[in-house]
Amino acid sequence: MYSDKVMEHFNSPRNMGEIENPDGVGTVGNAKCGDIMRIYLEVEDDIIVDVKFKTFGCGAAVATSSMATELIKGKTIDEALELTNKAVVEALDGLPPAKIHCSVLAEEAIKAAIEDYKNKRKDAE
Amino acid sequence: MYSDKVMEHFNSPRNMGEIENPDGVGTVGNAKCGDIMRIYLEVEDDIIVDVKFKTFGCGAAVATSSMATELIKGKTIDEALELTNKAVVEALDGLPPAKIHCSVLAEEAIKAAIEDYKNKRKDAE
Amino acid sequence: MIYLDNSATTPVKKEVMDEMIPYFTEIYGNPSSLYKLSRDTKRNLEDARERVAKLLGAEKDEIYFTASGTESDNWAIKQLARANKKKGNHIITTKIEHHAILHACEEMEKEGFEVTYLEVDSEGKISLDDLIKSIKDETILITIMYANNEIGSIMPIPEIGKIAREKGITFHTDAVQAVGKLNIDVKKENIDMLSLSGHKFNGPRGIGVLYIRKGIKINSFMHGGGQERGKRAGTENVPGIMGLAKAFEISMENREEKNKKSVELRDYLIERVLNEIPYSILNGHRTDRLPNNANFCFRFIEGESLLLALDNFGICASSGSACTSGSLDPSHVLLAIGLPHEIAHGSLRLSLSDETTKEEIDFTIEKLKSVVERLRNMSPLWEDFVRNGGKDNV
Amino acid sequence: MIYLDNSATTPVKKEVMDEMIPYFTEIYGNPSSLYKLSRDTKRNLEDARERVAKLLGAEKDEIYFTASGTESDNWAIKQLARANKKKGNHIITTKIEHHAILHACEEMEKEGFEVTYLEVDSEGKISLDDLIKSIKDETILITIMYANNEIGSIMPIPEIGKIAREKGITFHTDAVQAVGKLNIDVKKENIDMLSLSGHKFNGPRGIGVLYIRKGIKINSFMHGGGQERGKRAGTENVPGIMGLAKAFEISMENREEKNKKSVELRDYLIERVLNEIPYSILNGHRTDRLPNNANFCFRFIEGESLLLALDNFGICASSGSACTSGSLDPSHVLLAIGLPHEIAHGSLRLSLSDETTKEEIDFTIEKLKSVVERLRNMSPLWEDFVRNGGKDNV
Ligand SMILES: Cc1ncc(COP(=O)(O)O)c(C=O)c1O
Ligand SMILES: Cc1ncc(COP(=O)(O)O)c(C=O)c1O
Repeated sequence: MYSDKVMEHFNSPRNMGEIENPDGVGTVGNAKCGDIMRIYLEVEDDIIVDVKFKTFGCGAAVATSSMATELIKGKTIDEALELTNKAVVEALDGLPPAKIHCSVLAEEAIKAAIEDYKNKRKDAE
Repeated sequence: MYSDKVMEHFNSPRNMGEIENPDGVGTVGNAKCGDIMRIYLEVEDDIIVDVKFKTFGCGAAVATSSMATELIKGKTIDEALELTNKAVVEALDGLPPAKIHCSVLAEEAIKAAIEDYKNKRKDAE
Repeated sequence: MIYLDNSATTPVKKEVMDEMIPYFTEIYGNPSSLYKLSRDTKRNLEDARERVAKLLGAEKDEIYFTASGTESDNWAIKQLARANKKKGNHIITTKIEHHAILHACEEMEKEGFEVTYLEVDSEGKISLDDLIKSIKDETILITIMYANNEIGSIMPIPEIGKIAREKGITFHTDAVQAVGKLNIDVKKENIDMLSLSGHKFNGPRGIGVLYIRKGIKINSFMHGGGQERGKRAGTENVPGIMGLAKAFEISMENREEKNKKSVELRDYLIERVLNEIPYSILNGHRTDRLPNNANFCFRFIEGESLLLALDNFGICASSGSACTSGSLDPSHVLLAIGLPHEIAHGSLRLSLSDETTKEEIDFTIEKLKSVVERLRNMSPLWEDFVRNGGKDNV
Repeated sequence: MIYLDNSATTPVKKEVMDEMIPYFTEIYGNPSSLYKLSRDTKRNLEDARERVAKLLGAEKDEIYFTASGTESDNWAIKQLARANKKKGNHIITTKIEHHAILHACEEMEKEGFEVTYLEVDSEGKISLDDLIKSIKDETILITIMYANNEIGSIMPIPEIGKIAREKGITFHTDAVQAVGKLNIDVKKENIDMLSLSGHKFNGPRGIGVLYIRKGIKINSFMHGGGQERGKRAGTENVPGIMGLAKAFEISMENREEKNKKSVELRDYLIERVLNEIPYSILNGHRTDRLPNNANFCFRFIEGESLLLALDNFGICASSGSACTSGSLDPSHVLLAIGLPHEIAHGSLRLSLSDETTKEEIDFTIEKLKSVVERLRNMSPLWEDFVRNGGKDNV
C-alpha cells in the first residue's frame, strides 16, 4: 500500500528527535485520532538551520514528518511557509487516499512551529 | 441416488413388453406428470401366468414396474391385489423420497389391470 | 467417460490449478493485513481484478468478486430494487431466466415490487417490441440473460442495452453461460450489471463476479468487513479469484478459432441426431445459440431414464438444467418455448467443451440412437402412436 | 517469516490440499446431476456434511454450507429476523461482535427492528444479568459470539444457551474464531444457529457453514437452484466443502494436547511482554481466552507503525481485526472494554498456530522490545510523559 519511498522514510526517518531550547515548536493532531506531530525549529537569520520532529502515528505520519522536515531544512521561513501537503505527497511518490490527511498534518505542524517562532520573536522584541 | 437393485431392474427390466389379447390391461399416470405405466395380464384359473409392462417415465418408474410384475407373476389375483407399494419399495432396497410415487403408480397399474380383467370376465359371463 | 455436461460445471484446468495452488499454501496473507505477505497477496488480487475487467471491457473498480453466479444474481436484483424503491417498483425479466433470477424476482414481489416476465418465441428469444411496451415510468431494472443455460439461445443484448440506456433504466444480464464463450463488451453493449461464475469456464467453484457500472445505485448484500471497497464483505477468496481470472483468460484465448471448431462439432451433432433419430426435435435457435450447446427432445420417452441409460455408457449429460433435475416438473424453459408437457419431459442437453472430439460425438450419437430405440420400445406412448399408424393423438 | 496472524487467516495444510485437489480436476461432477461422476461427488459431499455435523454434535441435516463466515452471519441474522417479524422485532447482541454481525444488525434496524447492544466488562465478557434484563416479549434473536476475534475472550455460551432456550428465543453464535480450537457441542450448549468459516482453521477460504437447528424458522438468503435442501442456492463448492471438513477434523485431533501447548506458549508470551515491556497492557481475559490469542496495548505508540516495524523483521501480526486495518478509528472492541482512544490506537494482536515455536516467540519478543522502544523515542506522547516524571496527564 505504501510506496518504497514512504517505507524508506518510515524505516530511516530523517531529523527525528528534539532540539533543546528550540526557536519554535508546533504540535498538531490529537491522540484520539491516532496522529500527533511535533516540529522543533532552530532558526538563524530567518533560515531554518535545524529541524526535528516527533510523531505518534501510522507509517504515513512518520514518513510525512520525515519528508516535510527534509524539505524545509535550510530554507527561509517564507519558503517553508509555502510548503504544501501536496509537495510532501509527491516527494514520497504518493500516499494511499486514506493517508492524505497525514501530509496535511505535516504541513500544519510546520506552520504551527513557524507561528510559534514568530510569536517568540515578537515577545523578544 | 438409486440403489443397485433399482439400477439393475432399470438396466434389465423383467417382463417388459406386450401381451397380445391380454386378459386384463391397466394404464395409469399421465404424460404431463412424466409417468405412464401399462400392465398386461394373462390369467389362468385366477393365477397370473404372464404379466408384461410398458412404462414411460424415470428410472424409478421403470424399476418399480419391473419389480412389481416380478412380484405378482405366478400369484393369484387375490394375492396380487394385496401387493403394496411399500413391498415394491422394499424389494428394490428403497427409493429416494421424491420417487415413492412411482411405486404407488405400479401398485395402481396392477390394480387397474386386475379391475379390467374382472370386468372382462363379468362381461364374458 | 464422455463429459457432455459442461453447462452444469467444468473441471478445473491444470494451468488454472497451478495458478491457484500458491495462494492456498504460500501467498496466503489476508489482503486486508499490512505486512509484506498480505501486500503481495493484495497486489495479485488487484491484478486479477484488472485482468477480469479488461476481458469484459470494464474498469477495474467496477468488478466485485462474489461466491457464485447465484450470489451475483441475488445481489444485483434484490439490492438494486431495494436501493431504488423510491424511484419505482417495476422490474422486467423473462420467463426463461435461471432460477437464481426468477426466485430472486419472486422475493421482490413479496416485498411489493411488480415483475413483468416477458414471453419468448419458440426459439427462446424475446421480442424487443414486447420489451419496449412493458416499460413503465416505475421500471427500475431490466434483467435479461445473455444466453440461456438450457437451450443455448442468445438474447439480443446490445439492442436491449440500447433501449434501457435511452430510457435511463438499469440493465443487468446473467451472463453465467455466455462468459468464456462469447465476446462481451459491457461498455459497447450498454450493460450496467453482469453476473458470471468461475466454474462454468474451467475455473473453480465458489467464485463469481458482479460487474457494477460506476454510478449505479445499489446496496451491499453482504455486510461486515470493508472488503471489495465496502460493497461486499468477507475475507477474499484469493485462490478462487486467481483461478477465475486465469480460467477466464485461457477461455478467451483464440476464442474465435475454438468457437469455429465447437460450432462445427455442435452442428454435426445436431444434423445427425435430427436426421437419424425419428421424432427428435431441436430446442432453441438453430444458429444463434451458444457454440457448445445442443438441446433435443425425443418424443415418447422421458428424460431421466434417457440420462441413466446414457450414463451406462459413460456419457454424462443432463436434462434441462442440473439444479432442477431432482424435480418432477418439466423445465420452465421448454414450456415457455411452447412445448407440451409430455414432450418437454423428454429433453436432453449435450454441452460440449473445447476438448470434445468428433469420436466422442460419434460414440454418443450411436449410443443415443440405441437408447432412444430401447426406451421407445418400452414406452406405452410409442405403442399407442404406432398403433395409430404414426398419427398424433396428443 | 514468522506468521502470528492466524486469527486473520491461515495457510491450507498439505493434507487438506491433497483432499481437495481431486474435486477440482477429477471428481468434478455437479452434485445435482444424475450420472455416476455426480453421484460420486454427491456421496462425498454428503459424507463431508456428516463429518462436520459430528464435530459439532449436530445432525447432518442441520449443516448448511455457505461461502464464508460473513455469509453465515448475514443469513442467520437477516433471514431469521425477517422470517419472525410477526413474532417480534427485538434482537440482542453485544458491542464487541465482528462487523459481519454488527452491520447485519444495523441493516435490520433500518428495517424497523430494535437492537440491544450489550455492554462488556473490562475483560470483554457480558453480564448474564444484563442479558436477562434486556429480554423482552418481542425478543426473537440473541446473537452473541463464541470468542472474540480481537481480544480472544470466551463468552459464557452454555449459560446464554440455557437462558435463551428457557425463554424460547433463538440463539445464534458467531463461532468463527472458536471452531477448530474449542470443543463445541451445539446440543449440550443449546445453540440454535452457529456460524463458522473454513479459512480460520487451515481450511480453504470462500467456504463456511451455518448450523441451523431443526425447527428454527428462517428464510433462505440465496435464492435459485434447489441446493442445500432448498435453503441455500448455488452450485456446491465441493472442493471447498471437502477441504473444510478435512481441516476441521485435523484441527480437532488431539485438540486438548495442542491447546495445552498453545496455552503454555501464549502465557509465556504474555508474561514476558508484560514483564519486559513497560507500560504494556494485556487486553481480554487473562485465562478465559482463545488458546492462541494474545492482544496487547503499548502506551504512547500507534499500532500501524508497530506492525510495519515488525514486518521489517518478517513478523506478521495485526492490530485489532484484519478487515478494519484500513480504517482510522481504533477498534470498537478495545473501546468497548473501556480503553481510551489513545491507548486503543496502540494495540497488537498476536495469534499463534499449532506450529508456532518457542524460538519464534522469543525472536518476536526481542524485536517487539526494540521496536516499541524505537517508536516511543519517536513519540511526542512519550516525551511528554517522561517530562512529567512518568505521570499521566491524559
Ligand atoms: C444462467 C445461469 N445463471 C446462474 C447460474 C448459477 O450459477 P452458480 O451455480 O455458480 O451459482 C447458472 C448455473 O448454475 C446459470 O446457468
Ligand atoms: C468472529 C468473526 N466473525 C466473522 C468473520 C468473518 O469470516 P469470513 O471472513 O470468513 O467471512 C470473522 C473473520 O473474518 C471473525 O473473526
